[in-house]
Amino acid sequence: MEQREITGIGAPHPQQAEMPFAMVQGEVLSTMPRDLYIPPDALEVFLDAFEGPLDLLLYLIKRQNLDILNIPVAQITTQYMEYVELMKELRLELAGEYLLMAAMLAEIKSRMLLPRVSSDESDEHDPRAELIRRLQEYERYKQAAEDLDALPQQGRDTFPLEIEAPDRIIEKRQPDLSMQELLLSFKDVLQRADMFSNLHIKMEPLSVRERMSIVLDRVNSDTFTAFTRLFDYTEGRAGVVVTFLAILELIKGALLELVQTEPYGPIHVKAASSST
Amino acid sequence: MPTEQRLKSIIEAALLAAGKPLTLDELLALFDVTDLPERQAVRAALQALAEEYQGRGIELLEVASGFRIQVRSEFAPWISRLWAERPARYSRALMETLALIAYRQPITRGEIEEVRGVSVSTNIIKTLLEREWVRVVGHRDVPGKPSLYATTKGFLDYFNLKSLSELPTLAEIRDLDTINQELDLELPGITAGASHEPAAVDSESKPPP
Amino acid sequence: MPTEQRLKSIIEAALLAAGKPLTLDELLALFDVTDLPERQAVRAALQALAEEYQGRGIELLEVASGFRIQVRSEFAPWISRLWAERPARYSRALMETLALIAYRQPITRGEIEEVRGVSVSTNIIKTLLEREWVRVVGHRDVPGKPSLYATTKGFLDYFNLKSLSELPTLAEIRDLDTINQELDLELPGITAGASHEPAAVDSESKPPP
Repeated sequence: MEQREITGIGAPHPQQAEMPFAMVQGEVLSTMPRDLYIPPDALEVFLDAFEGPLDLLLYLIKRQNLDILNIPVAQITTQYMEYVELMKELRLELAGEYLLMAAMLAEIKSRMLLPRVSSDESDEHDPRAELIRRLQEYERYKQAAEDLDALPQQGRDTFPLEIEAPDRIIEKRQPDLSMQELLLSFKDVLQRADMFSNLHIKMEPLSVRERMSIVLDRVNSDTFTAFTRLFDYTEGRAGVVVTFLAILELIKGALLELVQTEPYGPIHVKAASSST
Repeated sequence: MPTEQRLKSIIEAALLAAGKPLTLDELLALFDVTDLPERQAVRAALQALAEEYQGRGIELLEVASGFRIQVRSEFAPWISRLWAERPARYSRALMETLALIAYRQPITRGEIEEVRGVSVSTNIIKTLLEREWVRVVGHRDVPGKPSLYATTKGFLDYFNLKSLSELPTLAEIRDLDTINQELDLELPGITAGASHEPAAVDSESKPPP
Repeated sequence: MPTEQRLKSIIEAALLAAGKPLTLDELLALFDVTDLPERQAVRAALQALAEEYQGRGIELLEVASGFRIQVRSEFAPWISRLWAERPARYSRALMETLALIAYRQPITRGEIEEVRGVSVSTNIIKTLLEREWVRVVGHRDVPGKPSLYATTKGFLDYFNLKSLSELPTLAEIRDLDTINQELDLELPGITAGASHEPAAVDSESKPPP
């Protein structure tokens, strides 16, 4: 996007001839009235076209091809006041904003008519400055609104697409679970258990618990497994100890049966529940 | 990993079937973990599709909420005949309000009114909120705690933008020093060319009935 | 009359945007009378498009109510994921049950109920088994031969643990009032203070297929 600058209003914008501005008693008004005179019936429509006093002022300035930075306040004020008078005459419901602007213009005009003190000329605040600032500020957003409207819009200029996908297989996604949630809920269980019972949960180190599951998984209730095969010597001493503790724990829980047929003979293991 | 052609086919089919823009992550989520393409491959496939659509009636572009395939605007005259209804046109008051929210967000209703010089109707704010182009992002800490408005991703999507930085550049205001220098305090001002055609600007921008 | 390429572009865009099948007449109605293509040319364009879609994710076909572009059924597995339901959340009861299985394995349902003080629904156990986070490793030798549950390798993988010993110890859990914050910082390597066991231990603990 190129940088634009609000300067005066230069050449008039290209006219869109076929777009009637308003219909007044069956008559097409395709341009804004050239002079101040507006058919009274059209005034309401005319004013409707403006987005407020700043918009009306911009129009008055543009109509005369004037530089926004160099508003002939007296002239513009006169025109503006005449519109406001017309509105009053027609007893149109006058928005307060138009009157407020009229007051502001009148004030600027009166101040500019006063003789200036030449000594501090440079310090003197130009009474038009605020008006110019507001006009510029409004004009840039008025322009921005037009630029925005000119962007391609979905449904007006570009169109969304949607085609059929046959055989929608709706897949059920598994919920996620964080370790945090898991531990927090476990903490609650522990607290409840402490509170409600004498059941003091004492636990073996988790490595042993885990190994208990692994050992149980390896043994069978129908056939015996060699005791020595439950150990993996490559794990080293610590691993072997964990396995041994797990086996003792399982025996204590009556989950494993140990069988030795003769002294010093091989020990065999099987899951306890076969003894039915 | 799926082959290049297959990856392109899946992405194309997904974008066409989704009915909404899809992000890169959403596209990746279509694949099984065991068959997951590289992010880079998905990007490349999107690029390749965009190129294939050159010279066709559709285009692939990235908007705020993801990638989208859509009908090119130059084909709007034909495609809009599919629907009897004309697309909604928005009033100047609404567009100016929207522009102020877009360029000056977060902004209160009072601040919008200050710039526009007129009050902003409740209906306009309601419409903008309902269309989900605008949302309340907070409240200014002044008496009355007025709502602060900002634009949404939906706004960007609607105007085919990826981010706010793609908005048309806002015209610059000449600073007051320049103005002061240029101000000719002599009255009356230049009236040369005063009898020009009334600017067409307003006749074009008449609000819709 | 539009050129062949342009005709094809318009028809493609219309079929993709319409959201329903379009008949030949409906396609012709898109054009201005001054620019109306021949019926035969529209047919040819449809034919050409159908051929272009060979080997792609979409297909053009004629159904009872007209012509339609749709996703090829072979791509349904990917495209269906667009509408995959958002995952639900697990109940507290399920999380408590899972935690007890993790910490007190091998454990029966009765033992879980004893600690939790409430009964454990069959559904919870079923869900945990289906998710393959839990498996039956044996049966306790008491009347009814209740199943003994233990966690799987899949459970460890899901939580990025090498072995159960990486879970916080019971004492740590009881002490941690600020478990939230600390876990935020430390997960998944919750090992601060937890006794380390030989790492190789788990390589054997394969979950059942």
